[in-house]
Amino acid sequence: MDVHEYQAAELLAKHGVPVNPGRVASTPDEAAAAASELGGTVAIKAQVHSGGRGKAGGIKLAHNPEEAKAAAEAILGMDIRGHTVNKVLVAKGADIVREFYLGVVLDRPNRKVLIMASAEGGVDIEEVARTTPEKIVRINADPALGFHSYQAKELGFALGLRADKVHGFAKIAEHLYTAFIKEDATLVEVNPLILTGAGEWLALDSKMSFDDNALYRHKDIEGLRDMAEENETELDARSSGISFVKLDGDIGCIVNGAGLAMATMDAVKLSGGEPANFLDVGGGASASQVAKAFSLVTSDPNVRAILINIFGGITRGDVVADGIREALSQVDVKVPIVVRLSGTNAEEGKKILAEAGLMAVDTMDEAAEQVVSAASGQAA
Amino acid sequence: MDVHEYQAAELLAKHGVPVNPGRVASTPDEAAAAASELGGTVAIKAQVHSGGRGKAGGIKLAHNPEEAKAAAEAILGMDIRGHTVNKVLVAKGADIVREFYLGVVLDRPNRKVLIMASAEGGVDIEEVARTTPEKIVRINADPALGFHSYQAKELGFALGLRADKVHGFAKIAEHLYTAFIKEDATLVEVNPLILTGAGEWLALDSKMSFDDNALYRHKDIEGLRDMAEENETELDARSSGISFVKLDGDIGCIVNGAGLAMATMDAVKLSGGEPANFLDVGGGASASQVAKAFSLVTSDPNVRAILINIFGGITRGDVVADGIREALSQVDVKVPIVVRLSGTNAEEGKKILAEAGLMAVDTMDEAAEQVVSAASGQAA
Amino acid sequence: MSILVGNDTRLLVQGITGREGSFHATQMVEYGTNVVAGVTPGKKGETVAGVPVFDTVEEAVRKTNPNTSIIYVPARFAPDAIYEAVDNGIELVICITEGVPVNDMVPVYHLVKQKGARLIGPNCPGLITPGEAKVGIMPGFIHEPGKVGLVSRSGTLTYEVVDALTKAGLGQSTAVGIGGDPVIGTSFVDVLELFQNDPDTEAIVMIGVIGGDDEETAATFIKEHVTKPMAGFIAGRTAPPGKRMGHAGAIISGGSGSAEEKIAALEAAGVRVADSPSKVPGLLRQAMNA
Amino acid sequence: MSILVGNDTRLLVQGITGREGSFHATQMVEYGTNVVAGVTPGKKGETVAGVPVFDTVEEAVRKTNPNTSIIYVPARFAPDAIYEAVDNGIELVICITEGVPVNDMVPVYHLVKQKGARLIGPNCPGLITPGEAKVGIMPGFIHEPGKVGLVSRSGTLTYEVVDALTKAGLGQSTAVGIGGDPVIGTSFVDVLELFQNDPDTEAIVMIGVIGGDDEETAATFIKEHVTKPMAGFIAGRTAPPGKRMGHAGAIISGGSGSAEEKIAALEAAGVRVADSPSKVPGLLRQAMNA
Repeated sequence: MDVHEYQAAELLAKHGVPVNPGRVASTPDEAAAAASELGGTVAIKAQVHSGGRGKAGGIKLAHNPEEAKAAAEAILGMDIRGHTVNKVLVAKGADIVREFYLGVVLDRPNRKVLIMASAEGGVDIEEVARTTPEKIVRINADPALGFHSYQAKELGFALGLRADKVHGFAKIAEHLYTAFIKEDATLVEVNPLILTGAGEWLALDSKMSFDDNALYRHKDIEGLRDMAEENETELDARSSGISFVKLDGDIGCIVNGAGLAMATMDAVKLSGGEPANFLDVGGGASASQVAKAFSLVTSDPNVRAILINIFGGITRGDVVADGIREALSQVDVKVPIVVRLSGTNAEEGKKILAEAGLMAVDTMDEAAEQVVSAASGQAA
Repeated sequence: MDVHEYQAAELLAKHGVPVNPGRVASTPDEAAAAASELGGTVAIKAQVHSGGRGKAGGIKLAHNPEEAKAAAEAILGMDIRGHTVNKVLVAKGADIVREFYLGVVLDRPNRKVLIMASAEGGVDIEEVARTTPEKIVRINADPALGFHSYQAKELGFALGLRADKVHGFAKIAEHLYTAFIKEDATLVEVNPLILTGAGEWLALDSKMSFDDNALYRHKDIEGLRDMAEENETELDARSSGISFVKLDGDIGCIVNGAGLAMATMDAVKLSGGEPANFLDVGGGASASQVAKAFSLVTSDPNVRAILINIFGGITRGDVVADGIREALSQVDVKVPIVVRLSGTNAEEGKKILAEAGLMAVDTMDEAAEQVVSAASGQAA
Repeated sequence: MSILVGNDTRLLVQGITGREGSFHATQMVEYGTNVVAGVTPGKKGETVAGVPVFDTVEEAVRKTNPNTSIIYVPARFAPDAIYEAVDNGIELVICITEGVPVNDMVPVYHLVKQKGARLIGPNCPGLITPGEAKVGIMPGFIHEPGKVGLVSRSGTLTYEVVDALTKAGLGQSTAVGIGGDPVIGTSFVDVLELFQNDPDTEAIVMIGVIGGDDEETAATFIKEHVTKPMAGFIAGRTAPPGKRMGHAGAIISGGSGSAEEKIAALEAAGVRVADSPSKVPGLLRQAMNA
Repeated sequence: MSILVGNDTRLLVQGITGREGSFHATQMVEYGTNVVAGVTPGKKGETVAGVPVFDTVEEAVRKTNPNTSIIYVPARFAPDAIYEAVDNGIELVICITEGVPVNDMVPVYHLVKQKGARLIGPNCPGLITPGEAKVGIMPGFIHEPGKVGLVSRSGTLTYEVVDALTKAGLGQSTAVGIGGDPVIGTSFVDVLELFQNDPDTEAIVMIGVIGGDDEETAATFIKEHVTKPMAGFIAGRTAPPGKRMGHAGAIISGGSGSAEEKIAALEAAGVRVADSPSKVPGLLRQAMNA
C-alpha cells in the first residue's frame, strides 16, 4: 500500500526524522492560506501515488500566497501518469546546500533489509543505480539484531561526509530503519535528504510503502489509504479474496492461481489476443467466488469473450463447474465463454458444464485459441 | 535498584499484565479511606524492599475500613529485616482458586534470559527450587529474537494448565518478558499469579529490580527510587564513583578494586579483625576521591583504625600517596591509619607518605595484622 | 532416491485441526505419506485421519520423532510456528501459509539457516516425491514416479506442467514448489543443486514467474554447475510493469525482473524455455536427447 | 607459545582518542604490543603513540589487518563497538569498559559465539602474555615470562597475585582477566581449556570472587579435564549476603555463590585454595611438586 508524501513525512517525523514543515491543501485558496502561514518561498507539490511529478509539472515554487494559489490551481486536477491530483503539499522553501538520497528496502537476494545512501540525491535513484552504481552505498542490517549504530556511521563516512555531519546523518538513517521495521514498510525513502545552509539535516521529500500482509497490525496506516488513488474494482476484488488487475485487452480471464493466471494471459497473447485483466480466484473457487469473478470481468465494457482456466487440484473440477453454473444463473453474461477444465474431477465437471450449455476444452492452448476466435466474432 | 510492590505492579500494568487494584497509604487514615473506596475485604501490605513480609506480620487482611486502619497502624513503622515500613499497599481482596509463580531472570550459566514458572505459587520460590526443583518449569528466551509465543504456551502446558487457560497465561508470560527487556530489569516476578473463581488471571504480588547500569535510559524508573530505603552513605559514595557497603566491624577499609577490596576484608578477618565496610575507590584514586573515601569511612563511629590498601597499577603509587596526604589535610582522621602500597611507583609513594608521617607496609597480610593490632589499641 | 522427502519422511503437521490442516493431513495420509503427528495447542488427545494431535511441537517431537514439518497455521502465527519447528530440531519445514508479512520472514530465514535446517515457502504448494511422500497441497494423482526433477515458484502452474509431463510419459523424481514471496526459505539455486546431485534425477524443469531476480541468479548457477538437461517456462510475459500479479514477489519494477530478461538469462545458460506450459515436455525430451 | 595474545597479535584500539584509550594505547605500545590501528569516528588521520586512527573498524581492518581489538568506549556505546569488531572479522575482542547493561550483553554474547569469535570482558583488565603483548590495563612491569597460566574475575586482585608469583620466581605464560559482570564473553572454563592445551603452560592459577556459579562450573570442568597443577584464591569470604560488592556479579543471593561453596568445589576438584593472595605461589609450588 502506498501513501502520499505528506503522510510519509508525518510518519517519519514521529520516528524522529527532521522533516520540512508543510500543509496539505485541496483547493487553491487553502494553498494560498498555507503559503501565507508558512511565509516566504514555498513549494507546491502534487500529492499522487506516482513518480515523475517534477517532470510532469507537478512541483512548482511560489514566492507569495498569490503565486501559491496560481500554482495550486495549475496542479490540482492535473493528470500525472494516470493519477489525478486532488491534493497538494505546500512546503516551506528550504536552503539546499547539498542533496542526498537515503532509503531502506528489502534486499531480496540476501534476504536482509538494505539501507542505501548516495551523495547523488534529488535525482532518480534508479537511474543512478543503473548508470553509476558505485555512487550508491549499501549496508545490510543484521537480520536478528537490526541496524547497528556503527553501520549508520559507516554509511555516513562512506558518503564522504565531514565528521561533524556524520552523527546527524547516522541518526536519521537509524530512524528510517526503525520506521521501516516498526511500520512494516516495504520502502522508506527520503530523496532528497538535504544539508541546509545552517548545516542542518532536513528530509525534503519522503516516501513510504507498506506490506499489505502486515496492515492487520497497523490500523492507523490502513486509515491513511487514499481511496481516490485506488482502483475500485481491484479493492472490491481484494475484499472477496480475488487478485484482480485491470488491463487494456478484450479477453476476460478467470483463473485459479497467480502463476497459472499469468501463463493464461501469455497464452491469450500468443494466440493473437489481448487479455483484459489478470484474475486469480484463489484456492476456494466457490460459486460465490466465481460469480464475483464474472461480475468483475463483465464490468469491463471492453471484454468481448471470457476464458475460464481452472486446474483442479485441491479445488475439484465438479465443484468449480457447479460454481460456474450457479454464477451464470446469478450474473447475466452476454459474451462468449470458453472453459478449460483439467485435473481433479475434470470429467465430472465437464459433464455439469455441458448440461449448462457450456463446452469445456482440455488444454490451455486450445482454450486460448478458441477464446481469441470468439472475441473476434467467430464461433467459440 | 529495587522498587516497591505497588510500583512494580504499576509498571507491569503498563505492559498489559492484569494486576490487582490497590491504593498506597502512608497513614492509617489513608488506609481506611482506601479500604472504603475499594470496598469489601482488603489486604494491607507493607511496602519495603525486603522479602519475608508475611512471616514478619507485614501483611494483614481487613474486612472493613476500621480493620484496615488498625492493620495499617500495626504495620506502618514496623521493622522488617532492618527496613522501616513507611507505606502500605491497600489491595482489593482476591478470590484465589489457584496460585502460580511466574518470573523472568538472567540465566547466568547460559547467558540468556530465563522465564520460570511453577504451579507451586504463593510460597518462597527459592525454597521450591531447593527442595523440589522439578516443580519449576524453565524456558530460555532466544537471545536475539526474544521469547516466542510458542514458548510461552509451552510454559503453560508444562504447568498442566487446561487449554482454555493457557492463552491468558502465555500472554502474561510474554508481557513479563517484554517488561524485563524494555525496562532493563534484572528481575520480574509475580508471586502469586492467581486464577480467580471467575477464571481470570490476576497478578497478586509483583516484584521488579533494575540494572543500575541501564538507569541512564530509564529516567522514569530512576524516579521511583525510595530514598528512605537507600543507605545515604552508599548513595553519597556512588555519586563519587566509590562503591561502599557498610558492615558491622571496626576496621575501615579503603582499597582500589572490588576484588582486592574483598580480599582485604578477608585478610582483616583472617587477622582476627572485623571490617567496618567494603570500599572500592575505583580506578582514579585522585586526592578528592581519597578524601571522599576518608570521610565515608570516618563517618562510621565504630571505626577504630583504617587500612588503606592500594595496588598501583595504572594508578601510580606516588599519585595515591599525594592523594592521601592532601586528603588528610582536608579530613580530620582521629584513628590510626595503616597504608599498604605496592605496584607502580610504590617506593616514591612510600617516601611521600613517610614525609606526611605515615608508614607504609609492603604486603596486605602485614597491613591487615597491623591494622587489627591498631584497632585493639596496640601500636600501629 | 529423490530429494528432501520420500519414504524416510516422518511428517508433523502444524495446525492439523484447522480447516486447511485437517483436509490436507487427510489427503497426505491417503497418498501414503508417513504423517506421524499433528500439533494444535489445546487439542492434545484428538486425532485427525488417525494421526495423534499434541499441544506443542516439543511434545510431538519427543513422542513421535518427526524429521519434517508442514505448516498450515494462519499468517500471523506462521513465523512462530516455524521457530517452534526449528527450535525443536525439525530439519525440514514446509510453510504453506500465504500472506506472511515480509519483515517477519527476514529473521526467520536467517535463524533457519543458522540452525542448519531448511525451510520451503512460505506461500508455496509444498513438494512431492511421487509414490513415496506428498508433503503439500498439490493433487497427488497427476504425478508419476520418474526421473524429472521439477522446481517452481508457482502453484497451479506447477500442476499444469506436471500434468503435461506425466501425460508425455515423463515421471517426476521430486516436484518442489518454492513459493512466490519476496523472502522464501529455499531458492531455485538450492533445489537445482539438490537435483544436480541426485542420482535419480536425470533432467530438470524450472518454472519461474516475473519479479525479483531469482531466475537470473538460477541461470548463473545453471551455467556453472548444472550439467543435466533442462527445460523451463516463465509466466508473465504480458504482465504490465509495477503491478502486483497475485504473488507478492511478482512485481516488475525499474526494468528488472521482466519475463524477457529471465528467459534470455535461462536460454543463455542452456535451458530450453517454452512459450507455453504444454511445450515443456517436448523441449525437455529434446534436451535429454541432445 | 601462550594463549590468545602474543607476538602474532595485531591490535586495534577502539576508542583510541579518548582519555582511557589514548593512555592505555600508549602504555601498550611502550610495552611492545603490536598496536596496528585505532578507531574513533571523526578522528581519521590523527595518530596516538604513532598509531594511525581511522573513522571505522571497516577501514582500519581493510588498511591494517588487525586480528585483535580492545575496546575503551563508554558503556552505552560498548555493545555497538563489539558488534562493529566481530562483524568486521576481528577474532578476539577485549572489552575493558565497565557498566555495560546486562541485557545488552545477552545478544552480544551469542552473536560473538555465532561468528566464531571470542570476547573477553566486559569490565575486565584484559590479558597479557609477558614479554610479548599486553592487551589491557594491567601494570606490565609486575609480570615476568614463565609457565604459570592465570585466570581471574577480578582486576587489582589479579595484579596482587601476579606480583606475588613474580616475586616468588613464578613467571606467567598468559594472565587473563575475564571480568566480573554477570554476562561475560569468556568464562573460567574457556580459559582453563586453553591453558590445559597450551604446551607452554605448566601450572594454572585461578582467582574467583563471590557471586554466580562460574567457579563451581569451573571446578566441575577441572575435575574432568584439567591435569595441570592448580592453585587458587576466592575473595569475599567476609561479604554479607544480598549486597553488591562493587562487581555487578558479586552478589550472594539465595545461599548460592558464597565463597565457602566455591572453595569447597575447587578443593574437591584438586585445586589448592589459599586463604590469602600471598599464599598462592607457595601452594602452587606444592601442587607442582606433588
